[in-house]
Amino acid sequence: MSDTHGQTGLDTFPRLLMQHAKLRPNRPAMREKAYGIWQTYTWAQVAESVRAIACGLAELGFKRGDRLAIIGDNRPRLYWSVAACQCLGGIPVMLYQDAVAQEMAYVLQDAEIRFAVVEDQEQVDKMLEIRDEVPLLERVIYDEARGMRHYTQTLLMGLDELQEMGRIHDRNQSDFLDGEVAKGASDDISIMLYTSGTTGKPKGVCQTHGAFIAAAQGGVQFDKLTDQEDILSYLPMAWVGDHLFSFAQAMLAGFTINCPESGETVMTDLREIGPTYYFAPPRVFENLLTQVMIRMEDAGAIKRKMFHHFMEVSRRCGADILDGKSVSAGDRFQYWLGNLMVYGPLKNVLGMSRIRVAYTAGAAIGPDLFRFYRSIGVNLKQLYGQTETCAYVCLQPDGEIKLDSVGKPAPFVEVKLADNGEILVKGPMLLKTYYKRPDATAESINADGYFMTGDAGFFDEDGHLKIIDRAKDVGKLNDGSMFAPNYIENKLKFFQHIKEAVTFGNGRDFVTAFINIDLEAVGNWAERKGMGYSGYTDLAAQDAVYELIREGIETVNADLATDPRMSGSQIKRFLILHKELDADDGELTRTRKVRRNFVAERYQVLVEGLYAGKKSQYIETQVKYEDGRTGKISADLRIEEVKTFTPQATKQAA
Amino acid sequence: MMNDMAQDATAEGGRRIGEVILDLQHISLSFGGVNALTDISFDVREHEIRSIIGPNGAGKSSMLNVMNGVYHPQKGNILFRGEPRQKMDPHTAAAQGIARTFQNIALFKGMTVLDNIMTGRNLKMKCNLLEHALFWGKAQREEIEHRKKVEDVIDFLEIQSIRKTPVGRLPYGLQKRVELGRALAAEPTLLLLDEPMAGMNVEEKQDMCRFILDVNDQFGTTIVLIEHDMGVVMDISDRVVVLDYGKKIGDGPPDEVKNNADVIAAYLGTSH
Amino acid sequence: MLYREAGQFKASYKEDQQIFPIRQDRVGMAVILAIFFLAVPMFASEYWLQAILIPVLIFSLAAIGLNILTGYAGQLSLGSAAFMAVGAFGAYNFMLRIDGMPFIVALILGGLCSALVGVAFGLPSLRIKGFYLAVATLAAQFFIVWALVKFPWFSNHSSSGVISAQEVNILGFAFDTPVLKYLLTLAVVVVLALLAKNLVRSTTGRRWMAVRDMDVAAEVIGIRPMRAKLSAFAVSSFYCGVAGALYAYTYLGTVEPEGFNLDLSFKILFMIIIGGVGSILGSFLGAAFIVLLPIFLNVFMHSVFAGSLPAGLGSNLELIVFGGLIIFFLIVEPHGLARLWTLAKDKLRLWPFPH
Amino acid sequence: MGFFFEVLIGGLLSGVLYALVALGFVLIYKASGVFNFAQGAMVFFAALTFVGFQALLPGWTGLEEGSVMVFWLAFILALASMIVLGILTEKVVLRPLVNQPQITLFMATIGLSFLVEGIAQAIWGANVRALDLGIADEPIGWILDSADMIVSSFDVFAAALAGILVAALALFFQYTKVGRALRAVADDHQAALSIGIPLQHIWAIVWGVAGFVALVAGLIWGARSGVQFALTFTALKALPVLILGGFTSVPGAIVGGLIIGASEKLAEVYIGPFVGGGIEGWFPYMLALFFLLVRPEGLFGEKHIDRV
Repeated sequence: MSDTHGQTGLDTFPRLLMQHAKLRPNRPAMREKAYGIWQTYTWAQVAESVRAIACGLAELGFKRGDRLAIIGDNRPRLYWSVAACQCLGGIPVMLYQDAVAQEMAYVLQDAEIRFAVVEDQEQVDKMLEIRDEVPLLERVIYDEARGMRHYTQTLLMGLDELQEMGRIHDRNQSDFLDGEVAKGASDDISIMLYTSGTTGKPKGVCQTHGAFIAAAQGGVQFDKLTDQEDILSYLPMAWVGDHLFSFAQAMLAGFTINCPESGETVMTDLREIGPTYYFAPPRVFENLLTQVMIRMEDAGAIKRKMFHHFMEVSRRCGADILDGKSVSAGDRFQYWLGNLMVYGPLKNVLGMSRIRVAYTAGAAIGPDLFRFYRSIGVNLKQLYGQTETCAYVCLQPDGEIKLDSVGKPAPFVEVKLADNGEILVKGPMLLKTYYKRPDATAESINADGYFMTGDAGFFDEDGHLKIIDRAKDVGKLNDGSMFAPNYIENKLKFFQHIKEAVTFGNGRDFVTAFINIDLEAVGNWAERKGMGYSGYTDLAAQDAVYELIREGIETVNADLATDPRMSGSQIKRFLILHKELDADDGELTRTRKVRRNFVAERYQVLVEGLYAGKKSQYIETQVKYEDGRTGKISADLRIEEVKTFTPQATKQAA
Repeated sequence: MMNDMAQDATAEGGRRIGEVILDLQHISLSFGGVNALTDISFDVREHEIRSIIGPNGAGKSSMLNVMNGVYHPQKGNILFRGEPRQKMDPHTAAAQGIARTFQNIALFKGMTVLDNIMTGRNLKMKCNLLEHALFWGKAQREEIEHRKKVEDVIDFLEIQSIRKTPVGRLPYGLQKRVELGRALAAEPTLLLLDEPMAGMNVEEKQDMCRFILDVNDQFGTTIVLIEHDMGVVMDISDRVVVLDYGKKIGDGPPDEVKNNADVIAAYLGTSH
Repeated sequence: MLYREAGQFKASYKEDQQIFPIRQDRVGMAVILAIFFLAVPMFASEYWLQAILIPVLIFSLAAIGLNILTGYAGQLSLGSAAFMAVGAFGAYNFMLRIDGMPFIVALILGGLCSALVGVAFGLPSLRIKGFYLAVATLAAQFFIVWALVKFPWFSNHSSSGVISAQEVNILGFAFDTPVLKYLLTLAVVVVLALLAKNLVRSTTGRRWMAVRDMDVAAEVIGIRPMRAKLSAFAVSSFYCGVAGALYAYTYLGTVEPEGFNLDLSFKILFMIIIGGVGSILGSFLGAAFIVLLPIFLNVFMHSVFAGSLPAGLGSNLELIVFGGLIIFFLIVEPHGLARLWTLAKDKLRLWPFPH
Repeated sequence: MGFFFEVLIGGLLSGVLYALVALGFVLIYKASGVFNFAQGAMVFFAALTFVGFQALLPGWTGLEEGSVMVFWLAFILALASMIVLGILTEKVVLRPLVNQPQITLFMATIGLSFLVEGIAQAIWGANVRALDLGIADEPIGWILDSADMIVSSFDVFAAALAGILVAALALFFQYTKVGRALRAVADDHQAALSIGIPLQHIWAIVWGVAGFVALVAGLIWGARSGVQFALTFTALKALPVLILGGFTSVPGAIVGGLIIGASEKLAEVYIGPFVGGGIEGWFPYMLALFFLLVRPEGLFGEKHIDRV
C-alpha cells in the first residue's frame, strides 16, 4: 500500500476512503456481527453511507471546523460518522462510552460540541441528563433506535433519518461533498482524542490527517500490511490505539474492520473472525492466559502432562523458531509435534490461528506472558507511544524481540533522551496542539520541537528503548536510592494472583505496598485447596492468601536485589486491600491505570499504618455500587512483613 | 423503576386502547363435575394489558386455556373480534393470531433456541414437504426470510449469545424469555402470558417487565397476563380481573381493584 | 484438535444454515463419499460388498425411516419391517405388471405404497401415544405379513409368498454384479439421506420435533399434530419401503413375507437406539453396528471355541449381547453412538481444553 | 350352537392365560409406571427354568423322577430364580433409568426381553421341552356326555388355578401391609413416600410377584404346548389384552384376556375360512387398534385430561 501514500492528493482520510471505494469497491471494508451473522459492508457501501451521513450533517448546519462528539461501542456507523465528519472538515471527538454523564459534560463543554452521534438509548439518556450544562449542544443523533419511541425531544434524531436526509441532499447537490473533501488539507485537524490523564482535567489532543496518516503509513510499511488483513475492533473508539489500528491503518491499507456483536461476545467473535492483525492491551492477553491455565487445570492428567510438556518445549525453542534463529532438529521436531497437538489447537480456540502480527501496548507486559504468546507462534510485539504521538514511537521489528524493551524507533520518528532520562520524540506524528491549551502545548513540546513523553527510560546496546517508569513518579528513598514505583508494581502484577499493586516509598525509609488479589485466579486456587470464601473481602483476608501473596512479593524482592539500581526498593511491608480498586470510585482511570495520588490520599490511614509498624489497621471506605447507590464497607486489615534480600546473597543464589 | 416504565408507556404512548377484541360471556367450565370456572364474563380491548389475578386454584390458567381453545367451556359464549366461536382448536386460535406462553415452561427441549423460535413462525411458512426435502430455491429463501424475522426477535429479547444453545441447558429465567420469543415470532395480535415472571429474581423480573411493555408498546400487541407479583400487575396492567374459586370477584383498573373489599378479603388480605 | 475454526465466519444466513457449517466437516464428508464411491468399488471383495456393505446401506435407510418417525416425531413403531415388506412387494408388482417400468420409478412407487399403508396405520396415532401406539404398529406388523402370505396376488401366486426380484436395468444398463448393485444402493441411500437431513432441518422437521417434545405447546403455536404425525408416518414408511425394495432387489434377490418379521423390526429399532435416536448419522452408525456385531461375535466365538462351538450358543450370545447393549446404551448414552461422536467432536473442537 | 360354545369356552380358557401374563404387566405398570415388554420373556424364562430344574434335580438329589417332591423343589428353585431375576432387573436396569421418559423404559424392557431369552436358552438350551403337571389334557367326560361339548380338563384346571391366583393377589393387595403400600404407590409416588414406604423396596417386591405370576403362567402354558421360544410370541398377545383392559386395572386384565381369547378363536373359526385362515396371529391387535380409536383409555381406565 505504500504506493497510495506516494501519490499526491491522498493526504486526508476522506480522500483515502474515496480512493478505496474506487480501487476495491467490492472488498469488505467492515463487518459487524449482528442478527447472528457477520453483516458485511464493502468499501463502496461504506463510502456511500459516509457521504449520506456527511451530507445529512451538513444539512443540519454542521460547519467546517465544528466538533462532532462520537460516543458508543465499536459500531460501523460510528466509524462512518468519524469519516463523515472529516469529509466536512469537521473534527470528530470520541468519548469513552462507559464514562458517566458528568465526565462527558466536561468534554462536551471543553470541545464546544454542537453535534453528537451516539450509539443508543443509554448514551442519549446521558446527553439528556447533562443537557442544561452543555447549552451549545444542538443535536444528538442516535444509531440504535431501540427504546427511542417515546423520546419526543427535538434535540434528538435518528441516524437513519439523518442518512436519508443526507441522501436527498447528495442527490440535489451531488458535487457538494466532493467539494468539501477537496477543501481538506493534510494539516487539518483530523481528530481530537482526550487524554485521560492521571492528574488534572483531560486535555483534547488535536492530531492532523498528516500525523495519523504518517503513523499509519509507518506501521503498514513496517509490518507489510495489505488489504487482506482482518482486525477485530473492540477497544474503546476514544482510545488512540483503536483509532490508529481500526481507523487510520485500515483507511490506509484498505483492510477489513470487524465489529463484535457486544462486549460479552468478544471472545466468541474473536474466534469466529480469526483476525490476521490484532491489537490488545496486556491485560487482555493476561486474562486469556489465566483462562487457558484455569481451563487446563480441569483437563485429565495425561492431557495436562502433555500440555505442560509441550509448553516446556515451546519455552525452550518456540520464540527462537519464530524469530528464525537456528534450533536443533530434535527441538524442531518436538515443536512441530507440539504445534500439532497443543499450540495449533490452542491458537485456534483462542482465535489466533491466523494472526500475522499482534501488538500490545498501553502498559508493561510481563515477560512470562509475552514469552508465552511468542513461543506458541503468535507474533506478538510491543509498541510504545502516546495519544500525543498517535501511539507511534517505537516498534519491535520482526526477529528482534526483547522481552523487556519496546523496540526501536519507528520509521520517520526520532527519539532522544533528556539528561534526567526522560524520553523525547520528534516526527510527523506529533500532536498539532492541545485544544484551547497553548500553555499545555508549550509545556509538552520543547524549543527544539521534541515532545516530552514524561517517561523515563534508556537505550540498550542494540538501540532498543527500555522504559522504567513515569519520569515524575521516579522518586528517592530517604537513603537516596532510586524508587520507581511502576517498575515494581509491574513486576508484582506479573504474578497471576496479583491484579493491582500500589507501592509507596518516595521520601520514606523503605518501600511498602497495597495489593489487590485477582479474584478469579486466587478464587480458583482457593477452590482447589478446598477453602471456602464468601467474596473478595473475605478471601483477601485469609491467612493462606496472605501467605501466597507474600511468597510472590519475596520473589520480586529477590529479583530486585539482582539489579544494583533497584535493590534498595525491595518491599518490606504490605497489606491486601479489602476492596478491588475501581474506576467508578475514581481509583483507576478509565483505561484501568492506578491513580496513585488519589489512592494514597483516600487510604491515608493505611499508608500510615504501614509505616507506623502496626500489625493491623482499621478502615472504612465509601463505595459506589453498579446501580449508582453508595455504601460503606469497613475492615480491619492485616499488615505483614516480607523478607528482603541483600544484593550479595541473591547474586550467589542466582 | 417499573412504575416509571409503566407511566412511560401510558403517558407518552403512541398506543390507543381500542375496541373489544375478545369478549367472554358467562363462561363455565367443569372437569368431571368439578367446577373450574363459574359464569365468568369479561372482555379484553385491543392494545391493552389485561391481567388476571387470584389465589392458587382460582382458575386463572383454565381461563387462558379457554381463551385459546385448549379447553372448551360447557357454557357461555366467546366472541373474538365480534365473531362468536363455539368449538375451537388451539391451532385455529393460533391461526387467528393468538399466541401464548405457559406456566410451566413448554419449550421444545430437544431443539436450540433458534429452532424453538423458528417454530413460532410455522404458520407463516408455506413451503411443502417436498420443497423442504430439496431445501433449494424457494424453501431455502423462505427459511432465510423467516430466520431474519426470528433474529429480530432474538435481538429484541437480547438473547443473541444463546442463539444456538439447546434450550434444555438454559437457566430458568432465560427459558421463560425464549418461550416469550417463540410466541412473539408468530407476530400475534393477542398474547396470553401465563405467569411469565414466576420463579424469577428481581433483575429477571425487571427485564421481563420491560419486554412485555415494549411488546405492547412497539407492536401494539394486546396482552392478557396472569401474574402473582401484585407489584408488577398493578404497575403494568390497564385493567385487572380477579378470580377466586372459579368466580369473578373484581374487575377494573388496578387502583379500583386494589380497593375492592372482596378482593382484599379473598386475595390481598390472605397473601399479604 | 483437527478443527481449525478460527476465521470461518458466516457472512450470510445461507452459509450459517449449511448442513456442515465447519469446513473440516465438509472436507471430511467429501473424503468419505470419495472412499465409498471410488475406493470401495475398486478394492472391496465380493463378500464385503454383498454381506456387509449393501445390507449396512439398506438398513441405514430403514433406520433413517424409523428415526424420522421415532427419533424426530416421537412416535414409536414396532412395524418397520412390515413397511419394508410393502415396499419390496410393491416394487415387485409394479415391475411385474407394468411393461417397461423403470426400476427407479418402481422403487419410488414401492416407497409410496408403503407410505400409504404407513399413513393408514398411523391414523391411530392421532388419538393414542407411546406404547399404545407401539401396540398399534404391532398390528401392522402382523397383519401386513399375514396379508402378503395369504393373498397370492401379491407374490404372483408363488408358494408361501416368495418373490424373486427381476433384473435391475436402468436405461438399458444392467446392474447385475455386486459392485454395480452396491453403487446403485449407495447412490439411492446417499440421495435419500440428504433429503432426510434437509427435511429434519426444515420447518417440517421442526414441526415433528415440536410434536415430539411437547404436543400441546406445538398445537398452541399452530402446528397441526395430525398433519405432523401423519407426514412423519408417510415419510418414515416411504424410507422403509424403499429400503425394503432395495433389500429385495440389490441385497437378497429372493424374499418372502416371513423374512420381514417382528425380529427384523426390532433389529431396526435397535439400530436407532444404539446409533442414536434423532440423528441421521446415528442411523448409519447403528446399522453398521448391528450388521457387523453378529459377524464379529461369530469370528470371536470361533476363535474361542475353535470349531467345537456349542449348538445355538452363537445365536443366544447374539440375543444376550443385543439385549445387554440396548440396556447399556439407554442407561449410559440414550442418544447412542451419534452422541458419542458429537461429544468427541466437541472435545476436538475445544482441544486442548477439556470443556 | 354347541360348536359355538365349544369354541367360545376354548377361547375363554386360553384367554385366561393371556390374562395371567397381562396381570404381570399390570402389576409392574401400576407400581413403577414401567411397561414391561419383557413379561413374555419372563414367562418363557420361568417355564424353562422350572423344566430345567425338574430334569436336573433327580440326578442331584436322587429323588425319583416326576415325583411330587421334585415338582415342588423345582417350583421353589424356579420361583427363587424369578425373584432374583426380578430384583436384578429392578436394580440394574430400571433404577438407573428412573425419571427417564416412559418410552425409554419401554425400549429398555425390549432389550431386557432379548437378554432374558438369550440367557434362558444359553443356560437351558433351545430345545422344545415337555412339561407335565400331571393333569390330563382330555375332554371332561360329563360335559361331553351332557352337552356334547369338548372341554379339556386341563383348561378347566388352568382356569381354576388362574382364578385362585387372581383371588390370592386381590387378598394380598387388600389385606397385607405391603399390598396396601403397593396400592399407595400406584396412586401417587409422592404420597407413598410421605407415609414412609421405601419405594425401591416396593418395586423389588412387585418384580418378585410379577416373577411369580410369570412362573404360574409359564407352567400352565408350557404344560399345554411345550416349553419353547414361541411362548414369547404368544405372550405378546397380552399387549392387546392390556389395551382393552387398561394398563392399571387388574379386573381389566382379566376381562380383556377373556375377550381377546374368545374373540380370536371365534374369528378364526367363523371369519378365518373366508380369508385364508391364520388370522389369529393379528386379529387381537386389530381388535385392540379399533378399540383404541373408540376408547383410548381402555375398558376400565380413567379418562385422562392433559393439564396445561
